[in-house]
Amino acid sequence: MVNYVFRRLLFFPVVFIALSLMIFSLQMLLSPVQRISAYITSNSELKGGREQIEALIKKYGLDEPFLTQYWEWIQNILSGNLGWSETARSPVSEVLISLFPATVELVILAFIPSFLGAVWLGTKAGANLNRPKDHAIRIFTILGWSFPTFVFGLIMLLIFYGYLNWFPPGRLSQWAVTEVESGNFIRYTGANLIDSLLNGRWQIFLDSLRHLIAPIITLTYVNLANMTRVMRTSMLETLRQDYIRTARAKGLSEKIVQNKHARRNALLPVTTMAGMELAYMMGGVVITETIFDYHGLGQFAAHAAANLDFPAVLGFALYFALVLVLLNLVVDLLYPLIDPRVVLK
Amino acid sequence: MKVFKYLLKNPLSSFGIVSLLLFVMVAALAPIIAPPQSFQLSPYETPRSSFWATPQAMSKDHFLGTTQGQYDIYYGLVWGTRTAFKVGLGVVLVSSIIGIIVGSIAAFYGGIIDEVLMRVVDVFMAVPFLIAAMVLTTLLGKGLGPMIIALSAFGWMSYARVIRSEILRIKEMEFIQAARTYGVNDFSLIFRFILPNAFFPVLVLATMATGSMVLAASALSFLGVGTEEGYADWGQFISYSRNWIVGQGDDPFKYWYTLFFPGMAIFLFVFSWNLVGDALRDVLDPHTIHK
Amino acid sequence: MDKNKIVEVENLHVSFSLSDNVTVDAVKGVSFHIDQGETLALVGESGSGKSVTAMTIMRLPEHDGARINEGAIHLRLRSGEIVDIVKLPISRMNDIRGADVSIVFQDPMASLNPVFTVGHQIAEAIIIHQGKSPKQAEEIAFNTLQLVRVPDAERRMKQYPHQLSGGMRQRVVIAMALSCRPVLLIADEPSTALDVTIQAQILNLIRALQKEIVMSVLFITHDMGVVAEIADRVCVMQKGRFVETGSVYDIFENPQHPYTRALISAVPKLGSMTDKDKPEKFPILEFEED
Amino acid sequence: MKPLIEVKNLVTRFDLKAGLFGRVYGRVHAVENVSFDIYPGETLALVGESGCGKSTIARSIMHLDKTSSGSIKFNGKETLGVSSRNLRTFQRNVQMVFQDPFSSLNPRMTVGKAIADPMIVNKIIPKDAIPQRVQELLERVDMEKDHMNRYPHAFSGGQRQRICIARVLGLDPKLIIADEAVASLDVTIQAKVINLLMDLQAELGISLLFISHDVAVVERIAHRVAVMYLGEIVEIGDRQSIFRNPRHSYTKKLFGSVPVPDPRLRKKDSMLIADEIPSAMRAPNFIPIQLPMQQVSDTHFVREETPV
Amino acid sequence: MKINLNYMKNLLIVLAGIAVLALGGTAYGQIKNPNTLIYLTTDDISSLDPAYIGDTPSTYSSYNVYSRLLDYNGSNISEFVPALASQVPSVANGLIEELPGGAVRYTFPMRPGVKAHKVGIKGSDGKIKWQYFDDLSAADKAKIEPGYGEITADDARYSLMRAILQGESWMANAVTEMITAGKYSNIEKWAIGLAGVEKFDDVNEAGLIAVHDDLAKKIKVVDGKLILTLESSFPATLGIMALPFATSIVDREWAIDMGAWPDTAASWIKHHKPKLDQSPLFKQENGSGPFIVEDWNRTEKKITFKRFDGFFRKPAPLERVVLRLVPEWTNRRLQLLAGDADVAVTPPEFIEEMRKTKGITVTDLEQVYGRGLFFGWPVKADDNPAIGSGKLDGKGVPPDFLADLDVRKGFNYAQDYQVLLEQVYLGRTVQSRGPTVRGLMGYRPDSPIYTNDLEKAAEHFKKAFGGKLWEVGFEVTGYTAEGRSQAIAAFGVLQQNLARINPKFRLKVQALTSASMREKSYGSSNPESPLAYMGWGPDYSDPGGPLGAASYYLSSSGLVAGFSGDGYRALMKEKFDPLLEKAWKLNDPAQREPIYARLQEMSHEYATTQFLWEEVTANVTRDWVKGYVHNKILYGAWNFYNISKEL
Repeated sequence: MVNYVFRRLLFFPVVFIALSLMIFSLQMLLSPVQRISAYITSNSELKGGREQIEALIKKYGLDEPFLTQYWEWIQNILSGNLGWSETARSPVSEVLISLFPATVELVILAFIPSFLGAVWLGTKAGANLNRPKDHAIRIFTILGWSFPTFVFGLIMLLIFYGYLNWFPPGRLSQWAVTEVESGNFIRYTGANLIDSLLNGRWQIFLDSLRHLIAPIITLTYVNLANMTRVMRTSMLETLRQDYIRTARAKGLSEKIVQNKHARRNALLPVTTMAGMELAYMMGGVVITETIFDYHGLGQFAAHAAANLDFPAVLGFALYFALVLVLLNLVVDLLYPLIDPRVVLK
Repeated sequence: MKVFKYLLKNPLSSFGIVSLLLFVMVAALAPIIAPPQSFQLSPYETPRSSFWATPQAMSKDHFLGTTQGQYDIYYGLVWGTRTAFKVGLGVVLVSSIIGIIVGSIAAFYGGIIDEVLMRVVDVFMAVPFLIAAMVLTTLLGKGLGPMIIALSAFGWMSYARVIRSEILRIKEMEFIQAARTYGVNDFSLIFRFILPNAFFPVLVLATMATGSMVLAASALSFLGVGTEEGYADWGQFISYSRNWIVGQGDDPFKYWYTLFFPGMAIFLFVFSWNLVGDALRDVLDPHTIHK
Repeated sequence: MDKNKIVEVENLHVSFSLSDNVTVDAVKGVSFHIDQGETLALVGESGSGKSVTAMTIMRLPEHDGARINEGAIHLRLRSGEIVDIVKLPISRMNDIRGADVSIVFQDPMASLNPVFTVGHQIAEAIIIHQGKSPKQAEEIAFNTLQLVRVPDAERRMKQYPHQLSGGMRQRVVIAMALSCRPVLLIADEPSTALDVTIQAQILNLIRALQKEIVMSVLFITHDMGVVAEIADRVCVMQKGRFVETGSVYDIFENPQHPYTRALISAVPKLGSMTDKDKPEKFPILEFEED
Repeated sequence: MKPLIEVKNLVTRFDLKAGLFGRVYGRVHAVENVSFDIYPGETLALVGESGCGKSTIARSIMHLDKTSSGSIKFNGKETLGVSSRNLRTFQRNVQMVFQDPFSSLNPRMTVGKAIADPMIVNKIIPKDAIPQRVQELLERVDMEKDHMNRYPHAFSGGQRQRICIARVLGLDPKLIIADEAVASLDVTIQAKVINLLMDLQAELGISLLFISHDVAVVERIAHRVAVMYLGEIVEIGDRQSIFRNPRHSYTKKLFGSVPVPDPRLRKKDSMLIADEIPSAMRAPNFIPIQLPMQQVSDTHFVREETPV
Repeated sequence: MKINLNYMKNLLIVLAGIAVLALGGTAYGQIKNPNTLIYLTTDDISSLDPAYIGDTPSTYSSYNVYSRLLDYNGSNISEFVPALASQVPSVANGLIEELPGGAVRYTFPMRPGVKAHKVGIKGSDGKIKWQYFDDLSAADKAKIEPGYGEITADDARYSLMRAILQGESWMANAVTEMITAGKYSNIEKWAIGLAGVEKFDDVNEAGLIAVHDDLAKKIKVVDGKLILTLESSFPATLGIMALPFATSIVDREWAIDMGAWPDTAASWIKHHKPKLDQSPLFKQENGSGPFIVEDWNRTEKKITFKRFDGFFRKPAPLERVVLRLVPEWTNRRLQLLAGDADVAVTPPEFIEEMRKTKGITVTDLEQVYGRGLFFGWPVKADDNPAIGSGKLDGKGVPPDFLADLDVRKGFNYAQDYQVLLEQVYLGRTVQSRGPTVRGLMGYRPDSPIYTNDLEKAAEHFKKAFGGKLWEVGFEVTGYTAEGRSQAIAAFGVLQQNLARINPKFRLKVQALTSASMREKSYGSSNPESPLAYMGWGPDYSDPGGPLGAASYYLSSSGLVAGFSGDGYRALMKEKFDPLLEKAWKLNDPAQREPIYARLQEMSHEYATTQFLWEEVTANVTRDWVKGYVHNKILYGAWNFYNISKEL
């Protein structure tokens, strides 16, 4: 099994080279003049017009041949820290490390209810094919999937913060921020929920939770549809199997048949999918983070993308590739636990 | 045909089909029900009768109201229907063609070609979709074309995977073996025997994707890399409304029309595609859940 | 109901609705009975309704959208009580299924849940029907596995279905069915999916078990060879109806209905060609296809 | 008479691979050193239980599976290792009917197209003659000519097998391989399809390689019989001597297991042992032991057995 | 594995949890965070190094964290108050002297006893340790190493020289331009000039030392006073010295300790134009301003300032200031409404909405610059989508399209300025009359301006290109940077009016990313863009000089000329440069004013640019935010020192 894990991770360097080439090629779609923009903070720096620009292009070597530039670039990125992000004004690795806990905190907390909800709704819908319950669940989930996330998120923000003033945006209230940033609060993980518990600060824990709920609701609802759909189809498929008939013939109640015999088998495709879904969420809940002023990886990545901060985009893609590989690995390792037929080779 | 009958019989999908037909009609009749004005350079540039910053409620001239900057919502929605079809179908068409080509080659030839192509797919999958699309649209500039290119460039992978697994499944079926035994060549095997049978899973995927691509396009608009300002595009219009969701003082719903109409349009469109796709999936292929 | 009878089916009508307005009548007025300790074979070709008829005794087809339109199924439970299956609520059926009547399906590959151990799946029924603790249930399950002559039963208990061969799986399914010592075992083509050498073993096993624990068997098959091997009485079914019923000897030696005759003539008989030089075509008897 | 097809020392093995670099962790010895001939107009039946390699032989002859070694000669010409272009005539002369009538027809092709396709691909008759020929073929297999515009899902299993036979006949093959072609059919249908095959053989002088697990069916149709066990032919010979005088212990066991459709002949002895069919999967470094064949009569050979 | 979820129970727990959390919300309307100002922005601070920055957002830190010798006097853009200097130099008090030969000397006497945020204390091991002054006990304060963390004239000298030699930001280069009295616009040119070579790369070590020494001669410390000697007059000197950029004073000892330029002649080149993070002052500060940077979280785009109690004036009322970047307006708005934020940057279209909102105060802030559609000619001829066919055939325009004065005038008459002012700006600003806007020398409220007059426009268009233009029409593309709805509106009005004048006149609009925008406009001799929406503001009140409003627009070496093409530049050289040079040489404002007024008129006469409106922004704050003083030249940068929160 160690062998298996090793082989899966071996894939990573390949992805790195391919990704870096791809992103660098994208970058090269831009003319040197356009690319120089990344290095300019104020238009007034270009008072000298073309001449000044050409000097800058020379300075940053943007007129060199493709491979030379790529080599320069990749060296920069490999020389530690994954390069320098212009948008964050920090090394890319630092940004990723510092924002990672926030995103993970949000994503995990949103993933759990979406997964459990999807399994529950999917089971119910699958077991009641084409009955009102099935229709209701399908409409409910497709509804969540058919609305632009940002509209839904903004409405959540408006209701829960604007009108009710229950769940404010951001990650913490200002008083809590001051507390957290003061010397007598130890940042163990960077995830506020965990840190506040470790520090024994209930108030901060509750405050942090308060800030998380609205984005969690948004994310959960938006992510529900896909997994529910897969769970439902998977249930339908499973309920057609002979062993379900066998289970019924044994005299098991319909509840046990559905919730034990069928669901356990139906979980297989959902697990794969849930792994992907979790990975995608880790890959940036861009819009939700933007709306709820939640400084996480998604918002950062979107900002980097819009500003063509290529080292940041590459760093982010690498991070995402790693998440994908690891989560796929986790799913693969989980699979034999759910399905004894699967053996890792 | 049987499929179509099923779709019409199922209350959810028949709703979807009827509403999609309505959208098609609106798109087709756009020049009649929302005639462009003489000073417009293109019918897709939503005309503005004035330039007030604040949205204006429904009136005789603007019977769904106007957005910020006085873009006529009615006009934008009518012509935006065409844009929605262009984006949805355009992206789906381009990405499914790429996906089908890559997937077919990978599955049919297998071995090292398969391995390489699948790694390419992996690499494309390793860039989060929205971020990748953002980078590409930012690179290519605003507009419908760049958006379709960007969404397709990072949206073809699922088609490739589905096609590949379908082909691998079909390839083992006996009619393929039979065709091989009487000397059908590879090309013909793929196009005459395999792809027509792999069509339905792709169709399901494509149906679902058509809606979600319109959503993705609207997300791009939200993130500021969508179509050009004033372009008749639902995503653009709905992102105009984002700042007006909060009403004014005593009247929290003062600007409801800026969100409601574009929101309904996009929602109905996506919802209909999803309903049809969902039903299609049920009827066509219960075995393609996790491919 | 006659004291010897275990089950008596009267004028059974079962239909499936395919969509809103298309219904298919699968079973059209079937009546039969099974005596204590007797093996009744239900013979017919695919789609004749034999499986539906048998499974209706356990009310299983209803989960797949079937409806019992008419008829009665009287069953003598182990407790001696006689119930009309058709009129029971499903919750009550759960007490009967697996306890008084059990079933063995055709495909041993598919009829075991791949994610649970063999032991667990056998014990499950024992726990719910006999109120045993999981530990006791496993003990019983182990004994049952030995009863169906599974070698190395202890190890098998902890194995998953995919780790067993087809024949072994079918034995496990039989063990599962017999774990509560039912009065009636429905065997729905239990040997069809197996290789011929394994099939012989399974048939022998069922025959032997039937004697060991006194039970009746309703044997469903399309294979006349198997019928000849195992049945006491035979019902021949065609398109939802019984065309002929009789003792196994009557059916084979003196078939009355043209369909029965066609069926028997189409069955190749090993050894019938020993004296012939050249291959020979089957004698085809035409029968009415209504 | 010269044999139509000569199979010599055919070996087909499949590697089982795992991981990124395709490490071989096991090997299935599906066909081990199999030799037989088929003469024009004769039916050779391959009989054995699942996994014994009988289908792999068919697939190897059809070049659907890659053979590891051995030779398959058609009309005295080697076919293995020959480029597919040069196999054209071979492909036309040797055709196969598959086991599963539900997957052996393209669901998106009408029956007429399906039957016409081999003729179009191989350009054996002019295009405008094809519809006529398709009709003839359909009639030949007892189907109606207006069936040609329908899709396969409209037909029953038996009808589909007939369509498959018609498709094969379009190329005027010299040898038809029927791989469990009647296994999934009901007995009455099975009988009719087998009769059809025998009629065709009588009419057209076609050779048949009839692959089946059903000993009783084989007894009816075959001129010669080969019994397979774990990838090897353990006994081969003319039908009468095989059935009268089975020599190999496996053959005996196989024949003994067949239920006899006569209640008076019901077997009394109960074999309450639990047997399993061994698997043909081996470690990558496994070297098979070949025991020689013994001649029983002119036409009957049996493989030696290791004493147990 | 058992998957039996107890749904009802879970649901109840969730609901109960939500209820508990919901109660945590505080009441509406009270001052939240009473001593902390929370400011939600959309802009990002790029560096804490005052010598590195050149953009307004970054001044939020340098302005409040560092001090300068002088400050602007309240909202006045040409009057000053002493800060680190103890007096404002003037001719009257003798601190500005004209030397023989036209040179000018500025003397800055220093305020004594000013402490920086961090001071150096010598430990027992003889090493200097930098500690926050506020945290020190009286005993510790006695141990402060002299000069370490005390702001002296030498620190001022070092700071100015470091900024000039670092030469990274254009604001630092403005200091160079000041100190050389406009002779050199940056240190590189200075070095080239002294060494007499072609390229900066060719300047040898001796040359580098020479330029340092030349600079050191101009910035000197004598008797604890800073003395600047300029070769000739540079009227904007005091204005530049008060700007919160490169003239901010850092503590020399601390900076050197942190690895900044060690104040030696030969070493400066190593510290010349560093990459952003290579400046040691990039993410740490030691200023003497009223606030200390407590935390700068660059990934979360948040900076927290803490009050500096040892400030040389009395400490600021606010204890903390938090600047957070919140890109989504609805979010900023809701936080402001809930009182979780005190100030929120507001898009122009919401200013009026917010003005109507209870509890919110909106203050309009006039800006010292205008917006306009910039004409460029000749533009790039080949492969330029902006000019279509590149010919006068109705499907494009020739590359020198806008060289025709009638075309320019036609465009200017076609624009409807009133519509823009009324509808887009809701009457909050006025039409821009030219490069010189209200408050600058040379602005006259009665100078000629263009009005919407389609007939006159038609007249001019008919004259253009010998009437051919009117016959065949044109198609041309105008550019703007993305996200400028006002620009789209301005183009929109123009587009509609042009089509009304003649349906064959087709103006297309394209919004570009800032990178593409740059590519379109920066080609000094032939840019790609014939028509672009932009705006520039001067950096001191004087309209002349390198960074003045008039030279920005109207000098052949000005910013605008830098991207408007050779034709534009030639026009400037011929007509405008002489007047500009003449005015700059004069010291008497009474003589200069009419010249700038004339230049303003000429910009109308030659229709150099389509001047649209004077920029106006607004502060949108809670009512309880008090004390903001607007100084136009600072472009709305907040001096948090004056701010307090009270109802």
